[in-house]
Amino acid sequence: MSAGGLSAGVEVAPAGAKRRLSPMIYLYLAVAALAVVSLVRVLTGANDLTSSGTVAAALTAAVPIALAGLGGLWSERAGVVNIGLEGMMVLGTWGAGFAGYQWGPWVGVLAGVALGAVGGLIHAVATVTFGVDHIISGVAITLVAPGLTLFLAKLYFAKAPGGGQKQSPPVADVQKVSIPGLSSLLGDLEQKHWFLVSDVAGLLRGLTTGLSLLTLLAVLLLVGTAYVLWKTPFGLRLRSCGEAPHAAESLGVNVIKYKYSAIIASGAFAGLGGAILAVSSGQFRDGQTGGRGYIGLASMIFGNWRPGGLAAGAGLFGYTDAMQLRGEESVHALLLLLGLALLVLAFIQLRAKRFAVASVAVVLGAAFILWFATTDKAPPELVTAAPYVVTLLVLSLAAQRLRVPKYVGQIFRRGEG
Amino acid sequence: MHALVGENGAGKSTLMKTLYGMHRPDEGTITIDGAEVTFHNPADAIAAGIGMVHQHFMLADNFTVLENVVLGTEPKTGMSLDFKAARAKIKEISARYGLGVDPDSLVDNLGVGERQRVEILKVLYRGARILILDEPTAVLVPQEVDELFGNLRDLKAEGLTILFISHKLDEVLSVADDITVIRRGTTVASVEPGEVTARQLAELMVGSALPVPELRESTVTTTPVLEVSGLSVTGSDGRTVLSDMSFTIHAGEVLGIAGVEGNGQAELVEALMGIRPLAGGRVSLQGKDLAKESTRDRRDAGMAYVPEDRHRQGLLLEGTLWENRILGHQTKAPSVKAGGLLLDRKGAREDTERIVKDYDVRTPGIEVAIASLSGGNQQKLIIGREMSGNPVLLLASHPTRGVDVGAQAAIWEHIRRARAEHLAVLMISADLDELIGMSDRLAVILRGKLVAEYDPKSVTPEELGSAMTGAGEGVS
Amino acid sequence: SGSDTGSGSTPAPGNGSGAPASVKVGLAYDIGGRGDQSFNDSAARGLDKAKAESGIEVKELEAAAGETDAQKEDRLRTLAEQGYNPIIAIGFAYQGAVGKVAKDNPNVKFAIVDDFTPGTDDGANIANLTFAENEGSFLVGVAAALKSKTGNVGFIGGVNTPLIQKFEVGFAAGAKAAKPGITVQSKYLTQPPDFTGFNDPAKGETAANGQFDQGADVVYAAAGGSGSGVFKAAKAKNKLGIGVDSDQYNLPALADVKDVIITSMIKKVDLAVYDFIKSVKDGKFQAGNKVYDLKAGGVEYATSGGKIDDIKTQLEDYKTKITSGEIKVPATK
Amino acid sequence: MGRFSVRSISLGLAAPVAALVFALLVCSLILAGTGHPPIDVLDQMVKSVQRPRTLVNSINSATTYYLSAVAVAIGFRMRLFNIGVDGQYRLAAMLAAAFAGSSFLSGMPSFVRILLTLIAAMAVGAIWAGIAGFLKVTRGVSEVISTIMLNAISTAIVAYLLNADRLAVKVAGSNNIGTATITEGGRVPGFAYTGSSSKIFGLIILAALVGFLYWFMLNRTRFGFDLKATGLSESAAVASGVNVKKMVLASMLISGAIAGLVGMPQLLGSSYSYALDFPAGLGFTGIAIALLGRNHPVGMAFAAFLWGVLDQSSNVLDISGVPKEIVVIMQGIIVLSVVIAYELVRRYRLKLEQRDVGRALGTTKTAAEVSA
Ligand SMILES: Nc1ncnc2c1ncn2[C@@H]1O[C@H](COP(=O)(O)OP(=O)(O)OP(=O)(O)O)[C@@H](O)[C@H]1O
Ligand SMILES: Nc1ncnc2c1ncn2[C@@H]1O[C@H](COP(=O)(O)OP(=O)(O)OP(=O)(O)O)[C@@H](O)[C@H]1O
Ligand SMILES: [Mg+2]
Ligand SMILES: [Mg+2]
Repeated sequence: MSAGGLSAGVEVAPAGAKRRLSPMIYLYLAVAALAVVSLVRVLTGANDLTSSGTVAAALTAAVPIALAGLGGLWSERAGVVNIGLEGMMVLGTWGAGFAGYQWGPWVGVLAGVALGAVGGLIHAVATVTFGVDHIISGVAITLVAPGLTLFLAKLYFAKAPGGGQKQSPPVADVQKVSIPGLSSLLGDLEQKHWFLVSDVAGLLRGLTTGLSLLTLLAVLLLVGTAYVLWKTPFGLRLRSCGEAPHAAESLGVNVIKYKYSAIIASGAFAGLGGAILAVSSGQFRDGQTGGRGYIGLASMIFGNWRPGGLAAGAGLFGYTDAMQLRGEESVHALLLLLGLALLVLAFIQLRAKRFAVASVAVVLGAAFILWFATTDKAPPELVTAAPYVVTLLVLSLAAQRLRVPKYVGQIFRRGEG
Repeated sequence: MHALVGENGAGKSTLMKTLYGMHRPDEGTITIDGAEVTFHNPADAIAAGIGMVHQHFMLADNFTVLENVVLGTEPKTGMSLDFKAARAKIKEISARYGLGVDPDSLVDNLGVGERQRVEILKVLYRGARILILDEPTAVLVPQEVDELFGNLRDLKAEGLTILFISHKLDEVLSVADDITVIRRGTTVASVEPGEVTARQLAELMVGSALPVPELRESTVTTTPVLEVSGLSVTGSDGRTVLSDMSFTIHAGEVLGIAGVEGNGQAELVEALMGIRPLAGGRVSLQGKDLAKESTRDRRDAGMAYVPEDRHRQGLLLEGTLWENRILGHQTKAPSVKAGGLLLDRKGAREDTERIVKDYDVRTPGIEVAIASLSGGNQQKLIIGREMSGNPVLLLASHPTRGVDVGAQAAIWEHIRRARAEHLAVLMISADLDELIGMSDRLAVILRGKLVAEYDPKSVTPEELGSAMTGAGEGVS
Repeated sequence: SGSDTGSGSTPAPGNGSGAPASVKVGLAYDIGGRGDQSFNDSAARGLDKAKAESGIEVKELEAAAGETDAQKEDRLRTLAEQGYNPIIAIGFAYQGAVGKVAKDNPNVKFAIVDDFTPGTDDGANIANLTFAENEGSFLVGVAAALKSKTGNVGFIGGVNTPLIQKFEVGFAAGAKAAKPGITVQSKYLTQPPDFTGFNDPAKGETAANGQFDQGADVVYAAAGGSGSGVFKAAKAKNKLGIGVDSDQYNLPALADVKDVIITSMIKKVDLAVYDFIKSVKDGKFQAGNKVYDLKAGGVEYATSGGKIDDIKTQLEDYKTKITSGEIKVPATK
Repeated sequence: MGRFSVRSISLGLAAPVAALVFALLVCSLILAGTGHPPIDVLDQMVKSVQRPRTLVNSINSATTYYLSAVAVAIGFRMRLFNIGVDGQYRLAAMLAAAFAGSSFLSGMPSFVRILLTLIAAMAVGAIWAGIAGFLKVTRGVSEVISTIMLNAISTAIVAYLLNADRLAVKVAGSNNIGTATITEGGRVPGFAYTGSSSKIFGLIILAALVGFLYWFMLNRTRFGFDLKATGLSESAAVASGVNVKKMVLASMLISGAIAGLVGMPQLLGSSYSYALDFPAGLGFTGIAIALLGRNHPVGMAFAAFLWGVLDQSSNVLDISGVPKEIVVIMQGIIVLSVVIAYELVRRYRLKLEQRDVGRALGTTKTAAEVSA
């Protein structure tokens, strides 16, 4: 079994039929989406839907997920499935805790990256050198990492001041930056609760106020990944290992080396995600990753193995998660939003003559709107599920044209081409 | 221009891979321009000016031509890949040798001929002085072959050394300056084209006479088996790949379909097998409409299928021989019992032994993984499997591709025998001699349409070739 | 530590008298164990105190995540077999295990913290040490309401379990008692069996920020390790927080944010554990439910940092009303 | 080469033996490095298994692990990655517990009650897994994502239902909350084992039956052949007439139905209600065990037992002062080393096989070889 998985006869994107949307179209789409959200906000009075606080929290929540997703991207683009991201993230949290309390947050981040990279190295040795099934190696790493970090925590943190057997001593946070003046200006606008204008203000304010340098770093890495993988010789070679390693080998590319670099980088990214989580929470805690590695992997698949897509996936997840954590009121409004979005989707699908999807969307959409109309709040237990439900709905109803790297999950052996 | 010939598994590819640094020789030396060299990997060979076009395409389908070509020797500006420079250089080489390759098209969209040219471009891009071409013509039609050899002659004139492998002995005799014949890993002869005939060359290769594909007497009946009318198929991207196809195959008849690869023959076979949905038209087998039936129902109705890519569609490589015997026959005795719900392992094993014997599959036993058999022996097992259970229609895509001469003769003989027993056959092949020799009727497919029909008794490969490329359109 | 760890050293039951001469205390933690800076640590403090005072021998074992009842049972039985008596089980998850093992070891004294389920974990040799978390939470709810300028306070629970709901209910009751019109927001970070809500400061911070943005200015964090995120948010936004379980103002791990912790709802598991060990040692073991409520000093509000000195009289007032029974604090929604 | 030649048997044994030796070696190094004499620790663990109670507990854990592993393995066999066994079994156990605990069943004969409970659990598991299967075949949603999401969603649903206003009952004084306790007639009696206070789960028979059916289905039925064929090569399976979409849906449903059973031995043999302390995370253990047992019905049984023993020995290690995390580390190392050993042996076996084929190729075939 390999995680390339079955295509199950589902249409994959036809090669070459790249209907590249122009940036302007994306902008229009974004504005239209924001308008719908804004409408729902005005209708429901759930101002938290687009408040700067929600946006900032969404960004914070999305960063570790996106970094784990980037880790998955690097690895899978080089043809290796990395289900061990969660484990590598755990290593990152420990590294950040260990170095962070002694030598400051930045050293902590570096240590997290390094430990994550070690996790990646182990995965590389197992999958590339020993040809172990990628899933097995990943599961083993995810299994060992929490045990190992706990073992090490008992060894190193139990006696440290402010530490414990399951947590590191406190780690200072890194600097946060804001654009002076802008914040208060946007804040005033946001407080007006005008249609669209306040939403844009909230969005911008959330993105520009109290921004952690680590968040900036994550954004840079996202852009940097896109550049390195698609615009440099190194990236081309790395991606060739995920598409046609034997062809690459026949052109003198050292496939093993690139696979190693990619998987180690993958671990480093996941480790960084963990480290950022630890540093921004002020300490390492056992179990603190809480499955974010898996969500990162999911966001990468969601994003169709592309940095922009995975950022969107992580952002969507972060947004809904932040919203549900911040209060139940906006989740109730989310019901209406989902209902409306589904109806819009039904309309689009109807025009494309996909009646089955359209009718499912109508029924679901009506159900959500009915649910919204007949209740005052969503049951708090179910609210926790909001990010997962939304992700699943978006995935199921949006056209899925996955373009998996062709050789992903397969075991490459030298000279077998 | 040096040619290397030998039967399947003689070691030709292995030797070339060794020259290209993909395998290490156990002993012996490689000398270039009088200097002894040692290659640890292809990069060393490339540095020494060797370029290789492999027997199977070595291309990343999801990359553009440009990305495929520059991979490994990318021009840079600063840190970035210099797409502009690369594009210019590719266009320049492409123009110089008349390769007609667009650097920005996606390889997935290219036909085999174009892919072959991309492979050559890759080699030229690296400035190779020694070109190794492993069976470059296997998938090309005569016109494309001529074009290719024209290109190679130009290169030769520029002082390049070319080493090529081919099973098509006429071709070898017409273009090579020297010929080396190898058998079971050693050189058995070094000859010049002037000294030998194709027949002699074949005898040197295998130690026996070259078999001729021919059907002998006609067994065609008037009973229609497969009737196809107005068949059309749309690709996943919405393009029409087959349009308005109509033909009938009778019991005891072989209909050969000639065409340049990528003109819809793969889609035709898959549509007939029910693997691809039809956009329109009727398909009926012995009068029964199949258009809505599943692949399994079609197989149950008596269709047999030799796929063009045995590794992808014909075999479970990790499965044993007898498990592969069951594949495609999951509903029929002797593979299953109890109304088709349970496997009949004993029956399947016994029948596999029969196929191994009847079809001369060279294997130490039926419990080994089929992956460890050579391609030719794998193909023999597939033919034997598909011929069992008395099918009424055989869809055979390249039934002898990559198979050595002995096995080829055996496969032809089996098809002939089944045809005498009223099997209807749809045969697709890139080997025009095989098509002409083995068909009762020949049709040419071009851009998803049947454009011409020929009598194999009178047609020449050149005529066929021009019809296949569209040059002979209108001929009937 | 343990010198006789070999198997087969089971003392024959019945050869000990009511109060064994040298007390060997076995303690089984809930998930998290010693070092969780919270509930289990509090139990550990009680154990340490008893040990320091009288040099008893102790053995501590810890639960694993996702384990079954059988494993808990095995843990208690192993302790019993090795001659540990009394045996203390920390957490309601031990309810079934304690009942069974106690029945089979009538001469061993057991205690279970946080649970009293008649028919399951009651018996002649079981002491049930339970707490009135709602009463303590009531008092910090009063403190929150009195300290709030916006008339809006928040509750953040780690995981949505009945135990944590007790904190929520008490807190809301206290806040409303002190300021009838007050808004009480409430949020649980995760749902069981996802217990990461006790260990995810990032989630705590997000939830707290949400409540602050909705107008709250005092937030009560009954969320274990996630509480540090809550205090971090409070500090960044100049708001106030309330701690839980121990006096969190004095925890070294929270030194950076301690100035926003106005008080903590202290749940004295240490006291209960210490009392229990002492009672066994002194031969004064008492079976049955011992409720550590406000009156018994089992729950308390912290005053470290002096942030609530100004409202102390009011708090003491409420305390008296509760202990006297004048105010009955609800325990369930 | 015969099916049961000396060579194939010794090659088959080489891998697990080499792996175990390697794993022991690495763990010994870790133990020695942290100041715990490896021999003593091993001795502790071996002694603990010899204790009847630990043995029984290990067997009981293995029973649930095994069911979980089979559920995962069915997906693996056709390259479907059902990460969702966890959510499937929790939802199934909770609803089945509520169902089995409801009073209207009390009049029925015991075996009918048990059977209905099992069917209910299988149905819930199948439906929950079926959602992922359905989304995959109709909308192309990767089952990896959908099952991760469905796990979290099932957590929320269980939390919602596990409320005194809905399916749970609240017992005064208890801080736990669970479904109504299943009465005597709805329980599955266990097998007593001398010297152990706990009994072996009666539903171990169910696990054995599931294992047997899994084996039978894979190796003896056409469905199983289609399933394996799809896993080995989707394109070849399609060409052979397999309807992959149907297979995906069918195998997700079966996988989910078996996942639904994962909680049953514990529920009907020990807990008798689904409460907050019902074991969680068994789905992930199942993945590890399926991998360790290489999806083989017997291999997974051994793997499950080994896992159970390691889990149960953690109390013993804890009491002798060895950090119990060592158990988890050991489990991970065992998984990796077993897999590496298998891969090395596989490569060696392939080499031997190719040599055989090469020989057959070179020689003309004799009658003896044909029937070899
Ligand atoms: N290292 C090796 N030592 C011995 N035999 C080997 C080795 N590697 C491969 N083989 C043999 O090579 C054969 C498969 O090779 P391959 O498929 O390249 O054959 P081939 O020459 O292409 O055959 P065909 O012409 O039938 O396609 C098998 O017979 C296998 O046993
Ligand atoms: N390392 C090796 N040692 C021994 N024999 C080998 C080795 N590698 C390959 N072979 C054998 O050499 C044979 C030569 O295979 P090769 O692919 O070179 O054949 P070929 O002449 O190119 O045939 P084809 O015409 O089918 O391409 C294989 O059948 C295999 O049995
Ligand atoms: Mg070859
Ligand atoms: Mg070959």
